[in-house]
Amino acid sequence: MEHKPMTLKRTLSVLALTAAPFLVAESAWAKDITIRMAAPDWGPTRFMQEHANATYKAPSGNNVQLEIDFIPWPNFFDRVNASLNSGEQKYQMIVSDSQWLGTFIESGHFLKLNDLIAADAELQAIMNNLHPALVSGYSTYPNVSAADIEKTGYPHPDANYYGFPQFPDTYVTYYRTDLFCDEGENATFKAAYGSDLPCNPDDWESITWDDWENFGKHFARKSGEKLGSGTADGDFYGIAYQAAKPLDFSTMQINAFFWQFGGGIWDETTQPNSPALGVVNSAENVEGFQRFLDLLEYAPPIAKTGQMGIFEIQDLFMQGKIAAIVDWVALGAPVIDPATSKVHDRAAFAVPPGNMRDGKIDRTGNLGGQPFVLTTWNDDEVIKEALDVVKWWLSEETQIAAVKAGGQSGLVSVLNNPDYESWAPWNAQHKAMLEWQKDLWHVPEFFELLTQQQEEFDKAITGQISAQEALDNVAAFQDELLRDAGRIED
Amino acid sequence: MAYRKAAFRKPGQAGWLYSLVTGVIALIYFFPVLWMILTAFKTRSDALAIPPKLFFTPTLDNFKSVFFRDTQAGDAVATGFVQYFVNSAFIGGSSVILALIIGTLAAYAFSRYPLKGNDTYMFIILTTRMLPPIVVIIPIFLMFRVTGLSGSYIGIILLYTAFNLPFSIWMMKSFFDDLNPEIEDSARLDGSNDWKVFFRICLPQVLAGLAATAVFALILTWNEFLFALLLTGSDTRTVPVAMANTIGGEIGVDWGLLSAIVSLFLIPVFIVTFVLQKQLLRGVTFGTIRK
Amino acid sequence: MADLNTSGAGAVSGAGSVAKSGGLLAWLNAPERRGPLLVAPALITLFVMNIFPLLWSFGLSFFNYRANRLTVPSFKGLDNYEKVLTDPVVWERFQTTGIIVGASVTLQLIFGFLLALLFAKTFPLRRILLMLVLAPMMLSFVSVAIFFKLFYDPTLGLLSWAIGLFTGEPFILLATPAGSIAAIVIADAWMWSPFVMLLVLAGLVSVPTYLYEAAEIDRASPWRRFRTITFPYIKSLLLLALLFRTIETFKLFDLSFLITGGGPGASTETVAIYAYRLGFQFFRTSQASALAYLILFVVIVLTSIYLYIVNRRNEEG
Amino acid sequence: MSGISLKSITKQFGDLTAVDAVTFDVADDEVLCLLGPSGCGKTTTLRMIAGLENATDGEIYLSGQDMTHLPARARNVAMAFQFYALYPNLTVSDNLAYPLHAEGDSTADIAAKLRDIAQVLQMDHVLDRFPHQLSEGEKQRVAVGRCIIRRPNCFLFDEPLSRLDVQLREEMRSDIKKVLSGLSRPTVIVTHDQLEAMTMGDRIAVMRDGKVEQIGAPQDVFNNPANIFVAGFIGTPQMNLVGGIVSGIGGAIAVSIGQDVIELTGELAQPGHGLKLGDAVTLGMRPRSASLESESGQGILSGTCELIEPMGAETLLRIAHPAGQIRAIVTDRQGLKEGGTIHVRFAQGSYRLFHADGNRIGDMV
Repeated sequence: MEHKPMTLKRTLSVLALTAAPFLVAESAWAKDITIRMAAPDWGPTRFMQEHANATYKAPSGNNVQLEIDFIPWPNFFDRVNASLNSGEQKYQMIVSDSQWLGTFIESGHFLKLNDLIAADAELQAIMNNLHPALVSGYSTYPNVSAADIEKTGYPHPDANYYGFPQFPDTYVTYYRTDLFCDEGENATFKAAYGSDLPCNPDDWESITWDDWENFGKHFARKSGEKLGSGTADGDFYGIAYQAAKPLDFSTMQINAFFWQFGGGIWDETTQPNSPALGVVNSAENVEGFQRFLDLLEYAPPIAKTGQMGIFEIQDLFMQGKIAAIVDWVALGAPVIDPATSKVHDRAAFAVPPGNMRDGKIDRTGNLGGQPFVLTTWNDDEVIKEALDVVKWWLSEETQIAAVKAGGQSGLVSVLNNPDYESWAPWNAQHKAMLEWQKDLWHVPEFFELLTQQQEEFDKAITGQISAQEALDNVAAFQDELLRDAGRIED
Repeated sequence: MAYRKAAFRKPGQAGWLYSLVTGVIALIYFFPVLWMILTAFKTRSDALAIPPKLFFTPTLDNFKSVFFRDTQAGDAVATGFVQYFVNSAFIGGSSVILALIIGTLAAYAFSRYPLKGNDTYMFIILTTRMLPPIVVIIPIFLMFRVTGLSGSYIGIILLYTAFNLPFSIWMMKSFFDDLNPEIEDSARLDGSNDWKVFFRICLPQVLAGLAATAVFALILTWNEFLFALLLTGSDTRTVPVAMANTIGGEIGVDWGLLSAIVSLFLIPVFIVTFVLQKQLLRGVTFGTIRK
Repeated sequence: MADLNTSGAGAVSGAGSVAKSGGLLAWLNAPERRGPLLVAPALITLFVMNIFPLLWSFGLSFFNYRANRLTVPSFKGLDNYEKVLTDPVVWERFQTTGIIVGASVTLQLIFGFLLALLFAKTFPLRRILLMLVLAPMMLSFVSVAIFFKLFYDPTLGLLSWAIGLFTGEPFILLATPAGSIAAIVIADAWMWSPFVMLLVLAGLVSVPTYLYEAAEIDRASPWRRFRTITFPYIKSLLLLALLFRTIETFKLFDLSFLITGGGPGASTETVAIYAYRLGFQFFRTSQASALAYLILFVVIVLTSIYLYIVNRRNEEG
Repeated sequence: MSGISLKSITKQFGDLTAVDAVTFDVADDEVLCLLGPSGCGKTTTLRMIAGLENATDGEIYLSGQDMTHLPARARNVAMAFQFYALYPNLTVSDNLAYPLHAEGDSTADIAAKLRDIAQVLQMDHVLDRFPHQLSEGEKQRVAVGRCIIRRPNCFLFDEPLSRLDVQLREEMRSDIKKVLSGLSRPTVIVTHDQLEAMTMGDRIAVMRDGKVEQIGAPQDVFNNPANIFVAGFIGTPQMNLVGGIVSGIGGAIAVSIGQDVIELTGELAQPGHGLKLGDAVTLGMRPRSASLESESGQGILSGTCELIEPMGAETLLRIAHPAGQIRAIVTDRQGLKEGGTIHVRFAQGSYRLFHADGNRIGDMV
């Protein structure tokens, strides 16, 4: 709190504090400490603030306030970036997208927690309780793979630990029960494609992209045509997933296709010995990317504009224009809310489709959600209080409350709670999908890598270049950039 | 011979038929704004409905949710919009007043006591305002980093003062240039010193201009987003930043909420464009063009 | 009349005492320091908040500073300028910006002019209708961008719906680079045509009525009347509108960023967006500064042309 | 003690000399009119007296005190401006009272003076109005009123009547004159209208290019213009100024104008002007001193009648003479027709003779 800028509110509170001794007899040892955290302004973080206000009592006896600075999500990176690089040292904790870790760790803003965890049994217990995919994606830099984390448990000998899950997110399928469970629809579908429409969430466990394509073909309707038990009041579409230019709104889904088809992205865990050329534009990646592009044909026409992002498909689904979409768990709540969704009573959730490879369905997805981290400029007492907040947040009690309020938890013990799946309609799927998560790069160059490939992907999505051309361009760019940065050496 | 009479209307004047035609064209032009206003009274389903709904059951929920939102526990709590609004008003108001004071004095000097290289100063001043904000944001950012002004009221007020200064100087100079200097001469002969001439004689004559400048500066400041986003803290955040929140959270764009905020903003804008129509040209050209 | 013979001396001695009182205040109050004294606060504020940061970034542009690295920046001379000037991406962005500016400003001039013709007369409800037409340019870019993006949506948008009434097909404007540029240009031109209208309107109402009366008597055709009477009065204003809007549109950021995200590919990415990416996403802080100076240069050139015309117009009276 | 005294004052704007060593005095009860074409420096001179411009050189005395370096507000002068310069945000009474506050008058005094002025200028009914609610004539009255309500060292008027229409102008002219005559303060009026100058001024100073060309009583300046410029500037229609050659200096001076010869009698005929045979001179004649003759002869100018302009009681003739156009005013126009030959004689004693350098030769007759 040392460099807190003098704001109006602060000025007032200083005045109030000056007057305080005359009004109340404060305990001599209790100190006022504010833990300020930068966070996107949405449900999971609002819950954290509200729940902290209601329940958090610092075990130290100090008067600790968790004060979340809510920032609009579309500009969250700009704001955090500005704050960190301007050196205002305003935040004690920050919610960070996992890709940003490298950037802000290498510029010295995020605090390495190895020693602190090593000295705290409670934190060690939490680390062991966290899902390995989340420890890998949210906490380690340089990245240690989920498989390695799972193998060794805590502590991994080479891992540097930084963050904890604030809101772990995965893809799920949102689908319309009134269509997928309609007998008439099922009959025509079966006649055409030889299989049943998946009606229950469990039925989706065998669904591949081939089935997904069939859904797309089957549910494409023109305005006025029969749809389910009624008629389509406008053009209707079968399937959609994100394929948009802004931020990472196509990369996230395309990465899933790469992995599922046996390809991958440039591997930062083995730098500088892992190449980009030949990996990023491998035959498997091209095949996967081509599949991704082919399936867009059955998506609503906005797919052709390169603007079909996670919010656009969510809105189209809620307006009753699509039969099934793949989207984040985090965006599920409005879909079942009558105030925002026309299909709130007809929406169900399932695991996303996967690719059948070597007789097994591969559903590997790109990890979403955000960790939160500690910053480097706090004194020991503040760090201790911040870690107490972390322990409070990652306590089973708080996490269960968070999940019940529409959030998600990274604690294995919470996921294994016998009642867990009943707390939200997508919980079973979320838990299943956690087993499939990988993450994209965390290196400081991530934004340049991301922007360039989003641009190339967008050209392919809008039909200007082929999948092969796009991936060749991406590979060449990554090779040059990462060589310049010393992350690829021969 | 009634039609003859109409044909002999003075040039430049037209009647109700003309109003009707112009009204239709103006409404077509205004339609996107009208749509925003209508959206403010719609539920989300109605807002996105196709075919579009021109007639619907209006709701005030969007306006309510500008100020209140429901917590996970189901309680209605303030959204902080009032705080944002107060911040916008305080930061915008203080910076506009500061810029007006400093700018009016400077404008008076540029108009009445030209310095050597007067035009060059005026040029540089205008250029600083014409810059794409992106050009200055990086250095300002670095400067705030060194001075520790980031996130404080003083920092953002100073920044907006500088942001409004070129506008205020150019506007007020244009108003001072328009004054008849004989009146000031006369006041001097009548025994007024320079300060009295300025405060008693000049300033009262440009009060309307001062008001117009203040209003335009306020609108510009009110809409400013980039600096507000990057250089304010949670205590000092302003309305545009709150608005950005409506374009992507867990539900993409909150059409109703965004429209409600825009509609609320339009109320003063309409009043201003109605009342200050004569000063608009000056206002939008930074006072470089008067008539 | 009262006796007028007595007061001259009193006034003079009063003035003498003013001249006698010394000190800093009197020094500052001297007539020859009046101008500098009044201008000083403004210039100091502008220097601290605008000029100084600009100089700072000018300095930065000669180093290889990156805001997200701890390494000490080293002097690189003109390397960043060379990089920016030889970067084909920069020129592509300038080209894109140029196309958008050209198309949008042209549309603004046309629509602004037509609107001005419409409002040049006095008629009932004129003030209210004018108020409606002026509303777009008072809105924030963000709200305009978000709503136009919705209007352009092939499934949920009004534009696609309206065109679909005739074609039966959804209309997908943003699928091609040309369509995307058109989408941004339409939104920008819609927002700013009222601005041009205001300027042209000022020119139109300044034409003395007697000129039209004379033309009426001389039986001049409407076109001839426009060319010989109206146009000379609005010529310089149109030129000013052109320049002012060019300078402003040159900064175009939000409309493109929010409607198309700069896509498809990078076909609608303006130089302002690229500068933002360089500085804020790629952390090439010094390179971004160099690009910023390139933009500054363009703005200064445009601004000086603008002021040259303003001054010439003022001299003509 | 002289009211206003200007000693060789000069004003330079950069390279331009707007006022060039102007010297004159205005007595306590005297009205001086500064007359001249636009740009001659008359307004600048007035503003230097007021203290609104700094004199580059020279000295200015008001009521005997050196005020050259005092600012306007310390000089206690009253001035009425061309555009009236009424304070737009103050009512007429506040406008009138404005200078009194600087003099520290009491409220009762101010009220009394307001009453007086309103009565003198007949504007009781407009006291509560704002300037933009007044007619041009009323504005003019307020401007004058604001001047004379004070007890200044002098009164200064800058083109006081230029914005009024003809009828109002005549009325105001006499009103102002009447008011000023009761105040007995030195007054300077700047005007470009010779009629205004002739009627209002006790003396006239004719200025050109920053210099005073002639200063004197109106009639004096009219009758005896000091040079060609003043001669041409004063009087309507303009004085005839025709070039000639001295063709005889024995006894009377004879001047050849084209084929015609004029012999000058009276004082001009006396020797001692230093004229030699063959000198180029300019002869000046007022059009009103012309009379028609039936045929050409000694002292008669002959030419073709170009234009006949009836002016009511009189008729203005424009005669094409080989030496230039000649204007003549006659009362009888019978038998005249355009294109015919005309013979005109100017009364002896009405001739003015000017050197080639422009200065007049000899005194008035």
